[in-house]
Amino acid sequence: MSDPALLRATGISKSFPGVLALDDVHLDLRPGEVLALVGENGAGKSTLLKLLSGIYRPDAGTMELDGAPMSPAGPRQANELGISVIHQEFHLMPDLTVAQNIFIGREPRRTGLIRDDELVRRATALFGRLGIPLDPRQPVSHLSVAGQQMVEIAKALSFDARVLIMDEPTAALTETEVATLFRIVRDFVSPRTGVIYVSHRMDEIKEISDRITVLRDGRYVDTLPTASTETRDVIAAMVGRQLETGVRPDPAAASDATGREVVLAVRGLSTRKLLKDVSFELHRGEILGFAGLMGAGRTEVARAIIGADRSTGVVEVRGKPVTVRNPADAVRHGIGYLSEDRKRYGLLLDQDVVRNVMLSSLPGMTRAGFVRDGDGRRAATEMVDRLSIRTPSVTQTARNLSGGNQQKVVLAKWLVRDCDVLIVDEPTRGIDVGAKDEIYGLLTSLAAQGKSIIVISSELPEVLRLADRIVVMCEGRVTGTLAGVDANQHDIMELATRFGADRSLVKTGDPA
Amino acid sequence: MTTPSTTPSTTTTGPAPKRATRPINRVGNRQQLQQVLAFAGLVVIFAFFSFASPYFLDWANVKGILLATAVTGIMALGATFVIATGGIDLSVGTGMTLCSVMTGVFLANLGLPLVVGVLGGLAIGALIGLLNGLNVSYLRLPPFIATLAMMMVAQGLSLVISGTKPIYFSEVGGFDQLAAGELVPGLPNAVLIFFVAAVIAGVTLSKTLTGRYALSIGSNEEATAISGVDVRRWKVVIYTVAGLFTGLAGVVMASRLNSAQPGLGLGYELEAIAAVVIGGTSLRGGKATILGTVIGALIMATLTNGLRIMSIPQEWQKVAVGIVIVLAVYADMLRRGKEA
Amino acid sequence: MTTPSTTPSTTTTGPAPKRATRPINRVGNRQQLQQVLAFAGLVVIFAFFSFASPYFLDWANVKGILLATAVTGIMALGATFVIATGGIDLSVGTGMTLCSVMTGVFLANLGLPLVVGVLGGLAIGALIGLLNGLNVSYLRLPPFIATLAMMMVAQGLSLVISGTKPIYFSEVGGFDQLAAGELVPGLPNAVLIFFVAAVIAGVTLSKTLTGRYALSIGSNEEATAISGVDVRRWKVVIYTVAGLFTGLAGVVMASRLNSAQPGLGLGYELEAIAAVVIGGTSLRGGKATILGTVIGALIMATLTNGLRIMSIPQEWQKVAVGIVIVLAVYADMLRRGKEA
Amino acid sequence: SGGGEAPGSGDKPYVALVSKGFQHQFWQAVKQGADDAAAELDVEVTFEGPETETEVEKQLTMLQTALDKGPDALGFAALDSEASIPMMTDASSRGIPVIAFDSGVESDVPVTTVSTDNLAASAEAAKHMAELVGSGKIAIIAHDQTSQTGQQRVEGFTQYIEENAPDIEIVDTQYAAGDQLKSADAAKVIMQAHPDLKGIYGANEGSAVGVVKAVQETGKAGELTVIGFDSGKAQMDAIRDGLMAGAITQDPIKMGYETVKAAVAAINGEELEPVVDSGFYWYDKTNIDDEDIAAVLYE
Ligand SMILES: Nc1ncnc2c1ncn2[C@@H]1O[C@H](COP(=O)(O)OP(=O)(O)OP(=O)(O)O)[C@@H](O)[C@H]1O
Ligand SMILES: Nc1ncnc2c1ncn2[C@@H]1O[C@H](COP(=O)(O)OP(=O)(O)OP(=O)(O)O)[C@@H](O)[C@H]1O
Ligand SMILES: [Mg+2]
Ligand SMILES: [Mg+2]
Repeated sequence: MSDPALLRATGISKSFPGVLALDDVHLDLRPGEVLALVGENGAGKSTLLKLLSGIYRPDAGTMELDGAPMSPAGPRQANELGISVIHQEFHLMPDLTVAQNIFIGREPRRTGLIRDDELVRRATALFGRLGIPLDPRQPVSHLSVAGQQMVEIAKALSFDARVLIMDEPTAALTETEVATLFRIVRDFVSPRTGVIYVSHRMDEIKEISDRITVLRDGRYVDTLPTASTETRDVIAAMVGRQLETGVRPDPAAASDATGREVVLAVRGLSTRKLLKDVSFELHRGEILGFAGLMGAGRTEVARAIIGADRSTGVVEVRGKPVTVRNPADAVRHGIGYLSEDRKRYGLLLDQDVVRNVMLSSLPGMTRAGFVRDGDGRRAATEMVDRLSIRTPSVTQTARNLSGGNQQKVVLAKWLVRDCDVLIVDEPTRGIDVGAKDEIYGLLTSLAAQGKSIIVISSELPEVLRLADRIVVMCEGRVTGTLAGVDANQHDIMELATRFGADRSLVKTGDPA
Repeated sequence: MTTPSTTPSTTTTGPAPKRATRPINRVGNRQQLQQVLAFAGLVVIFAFFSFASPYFLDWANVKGILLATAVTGIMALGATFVIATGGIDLSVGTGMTLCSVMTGVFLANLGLPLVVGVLGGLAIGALIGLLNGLNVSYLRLPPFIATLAMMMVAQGLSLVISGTKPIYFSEVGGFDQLAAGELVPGLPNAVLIFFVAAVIAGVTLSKTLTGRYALSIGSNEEATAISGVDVRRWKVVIYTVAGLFTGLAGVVMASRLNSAQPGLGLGYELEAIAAVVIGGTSLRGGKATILGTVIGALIMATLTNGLRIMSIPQEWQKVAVGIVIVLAVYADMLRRGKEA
Repeated sequence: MTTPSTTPSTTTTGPAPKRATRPINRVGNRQQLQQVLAFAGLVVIFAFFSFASPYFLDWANVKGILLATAVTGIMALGATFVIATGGIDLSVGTGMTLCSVMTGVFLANLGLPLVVGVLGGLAIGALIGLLNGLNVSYLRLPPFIATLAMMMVAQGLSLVISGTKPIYFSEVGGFDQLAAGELVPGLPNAVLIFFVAAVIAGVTLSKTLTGRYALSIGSNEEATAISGVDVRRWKVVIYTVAGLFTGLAGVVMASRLNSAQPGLGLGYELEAIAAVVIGGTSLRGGKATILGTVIGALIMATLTNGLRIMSIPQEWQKVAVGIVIVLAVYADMLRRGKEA
Repeated sequence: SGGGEAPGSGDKPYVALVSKGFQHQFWQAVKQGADDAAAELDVEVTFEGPETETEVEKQLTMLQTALDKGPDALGFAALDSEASIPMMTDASSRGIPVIAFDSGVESDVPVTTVSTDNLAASAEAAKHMAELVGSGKIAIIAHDQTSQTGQQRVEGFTQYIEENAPDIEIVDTQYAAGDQLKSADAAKVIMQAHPDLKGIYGANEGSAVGVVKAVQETGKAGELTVIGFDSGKAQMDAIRDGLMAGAITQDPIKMGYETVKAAVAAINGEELEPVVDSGFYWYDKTNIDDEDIAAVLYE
């Protein structure tokens, strides 16, 4: 194993005010391999990748590319060295078009003027090559999170890169896009290139990677060959102990909720853009899963229910039709919504954990009109404990948390608010395996206490694991409802691809 | 509204494994230290002028500075709320004038009792804010446009209502004492009112829903809305609160001049906004402190006063103020660390 | 800078399976339609005044409107770039004055050739912009503060340099023809210059790196930086470009008045920014159109002119302008759909 | 003036006045005089002016619009006479007679000029100041550094003191935009920096009232000689209460009246004197209620 590594980092340390994010970490990427980088939320994965891509400078340690020392002064220089990065957080300009975003900084010009036609042509060619169905002329602000993720992927692949670094690229994707991505990755890997791949989805790592580097708590733990390592051992290395995950609760234990009171009924919900006549019922104590491909309209259903978007149709809460003009009305009726886009719809990035956690519950945390910050701090502290949010203190600014921990903060906000109906859209996006299990447990116990939960998720195992019943959508319509106990991935994919006669979306991957 | 339970009633099936976080220093203390240090720029400016002119550190002069700060300062307090939401309020200057004029109408023309007149002036301010708020949240106009329009309308109405003549309060007994009297001996009431208003504004910003939501909206309006806050309604409340301060500024102004001057007011909005921004409040919203605004207003007034007392020629005063503002804000940013 | 590789050279093992793309809507066409419709507000205002006053649609009057638009319009063109980045430029008004004064110094006092003096005026504008840009990007000052300071410094320097007296160009042959002459018969050069400047600004905004990066920075500064654009350097470029327009406005102003008036300028910045915002450019940055700015500037000038020509009393004019601005912008937003 | 129907549309002759200002009481008094004349002579009058006396370009735009309305005569108080030459030419080419008021226009277009001599008026203020303080330090609070009136009112005053009162020193001149509050703050600062100050001259209404305010707020009433300019209720009250020694007033009402009167005469093709002096007056406690003085004062 002494061949020169394509990319090597040795003895890397990096600290932020209040946090030692990386402590003497190493990593080496061999030519022609896909190296997975795993670790719990806040373990330091993104920080390491940001060091490799020149966004941060290490406090200590060296980095080498092809045996030559490198220290990229900035992202641009990293690109020039042949390192292309897809960051966990999107770095897109919402007002610019897809094509403009992809080629920012590399605009083709003639006599000083940018040739937008050429830009679109190149983007179209790139999308064609990668098999990504996006309109290059569309402003990025019109895209869903998944769409934005695809733009980031396309952008990273538009460089002549030797090292492709991907920080949780699939967190926002459904299985179909994941399949597309894996095909892209396999196409990319050649004897002169390599990929560093970060994900919390163990099955993906199993499928795509050659070796796995494990970080724990900012420290290097081990590097394991994928083929000869059990997933449970990887997880054990990550969390430092054995953990049972991915086990579906005993079907018998899942009580049948359909007989109980209907707390939320949606009838004939339609939007101008996408939804057509969506109807379903949610029972007391039930977890209702929503599955579908990217753009199927699951998020739109949620947004329509809570009044974030205009829609027609009837929403009934406990049998009574209600008018929900905005999310405030929805919360008043006991319906909370956790968005899939935590940065845009979830977090106050510049405010601390306490203020984020308090946001939905502020009116209840006042006395005589004055906010009782003590309540907030207590709630936040409890949540940090309960959800294992890794932060130096509850007064840490949300922006400085790792992606997964940010997601936990958003979840904490809704747990504190304690709604009767909770709609969670991709609730475990970016959350590590261990914590995911804790959150599953949490949601299940919430349901057991009589709360009703809608889980929208692109991870079929997640839906299958959690849901009592599963609503499957395609192109804005409900194409079927399955009972959780006897649903399987195949049935769901079947329904999720039941397109109208007028259009068809060619499947690219085999939904595992 | 369902009453939110403060402690979530969910229970996990077992205690989550504790994970070590590694705190290096406590963030809380640092913030407190900052608030104390925020005076630094002001202190340096003060120290400089004290050396430069023997007359500067006289109590009479300091009182003069405080008095000069009062009206703009009160306006700046209100503007802080709007700026906290990421908006801007250009109507504070001429809005203040309209409130002066209406106070004049209530007291001098209609002969209403003092209290009623003063409350009337405040109410007009609130009304101006209300209209701004409605335009911003329900018509979804950009705050710049909504308040620019209000700035013009208020200016015009001041002239129309007053018949382009000052309204004098000479006949209204005691009105001038509102600003000039000294409840606290040695301290003009106008200054006292400013300080009290600042305390109220500070508590409102940091301890009430109005302030919290203002900061949240400024931080991330969409996220705040999705979190179940009725953003539109709260924006109306926030602009109305800001308007109340405009009204108070108008009343204090009228009392200090013992007249309502309908032609005044234009340009005060920039001064007020400058005070807010110099105080460290970000025009992008989400970050605001009342203490900062007070200091910002004091810095502006102290600079003008100090340069005048040094008899710097008028034309050079502007140049000096410009340069000092750059330096003061830059120093302040260095001190706070490169957050920018 | 390395030359960007035009074709990404990663290789695929075969043609990717085609998928039907699902364009949600065609953005291109809609934008074009919008640009045409953007005139609507202006057209309605124009139509109204044509009915209301027999003098309004006179070519002399229309020329007057265009002439009144020219200087503020040119300033607004520059301000559009800064606003596109999410910044603000308060120094355009007095900066313009400083450029006038310096043009006066070059031409009237130093007797330099006409071309040199005019280029000198532009250069001073660029210098003002450059300093703004450096303060904003390298000192990381908030644009509001940096340009507020520059506004004061420029105002002070105008007075200092001119000795607080106007500088007259009476001795400088042909300078007044720069604005008053009519290369195109019937159309004063000032208007022609404005239109040419608008075209240049339009191309710069939509077709050059300066414009593209301005929009990109306004859209998401951090992402733009991470994408490898040297944001600091480009900001300096953008502010400098904006300064060039300020310089041009100063030269045109000087030529129109055949004198450099050092006391002028304050307040023009608000008018310029208002024109930009009325034109649909967002103060948050990322969205900007030059056509919108031109229309915004025309709307402001037309309103003022129309109300004057209808002999609406001056105090009511303000009220009317305020209300019409609210209506015009609201109507414009309705037309564009509820993006807000 | 103003009013519902568009001027010029009726059969009455229409006179457009473009002044240097609008909101100031001085200009409002000019307007009042013009309105009086309009009623008396049965003509239509409009009155407009920019917000501050520095806005040369705004004034030209107003003038342009006024010309486009096709008035029968135009009254114009130029902020900058050089800059308005092309407009004057334009007016004369359209055959519209121009009456200059307040200050002259260096052009032979105006058929007459109705004005006050600001230099002489401020020298008169200086004369009274010199008489009242005798010797020592005085200061000036003026409204505007760049406008003609602003400059002349300081210049006339300063010149007189320099030439005729060698024992008096003008220690500071500050400008505060005619804003009463800012003038008061500026005056207080000067008093602070010069504790032995003996007098302050406020060069227009806002400045003068601000100075009075400063004297009141510092409790130095009676210790300082305050001399003002223009009238207005606050200034008149201050004079009656002894806070202000006296002030110069011009006769803006007469100015407005004479301007319109001259305009009507010009419309009728009558010959006009090249200059109509609208005069200025010194008033103080002793003569403020005299009939002829009271007539030129305005509240
Ligand atoms: N800019 C910053 N300021 C302060 N702390 C930071 C900053 N960036 C990261 N951290 C901290 O460094 C630690 C490592 O963060 P990092 O983002 O690398 O984690 P991660 O492994 O990517 O986690 P996740 O799986 O949740 O994305 C975390 O505790 C985080 O709070
Ligand atoms: N904020 C938005 N603005 C404009 N279009 C949007 C927005 N959000 C989603 N869309 C579009 O609406 C369609 C429906 O997306 P939606 O998010 O509801 O689907 P989904 O089933 O939740 O899938 P996913 O979230 O995985 O993309 C998509 O084509 C998406 O591009
Ligand atoms: Mg991460
Ligand atoms: Mg979704």
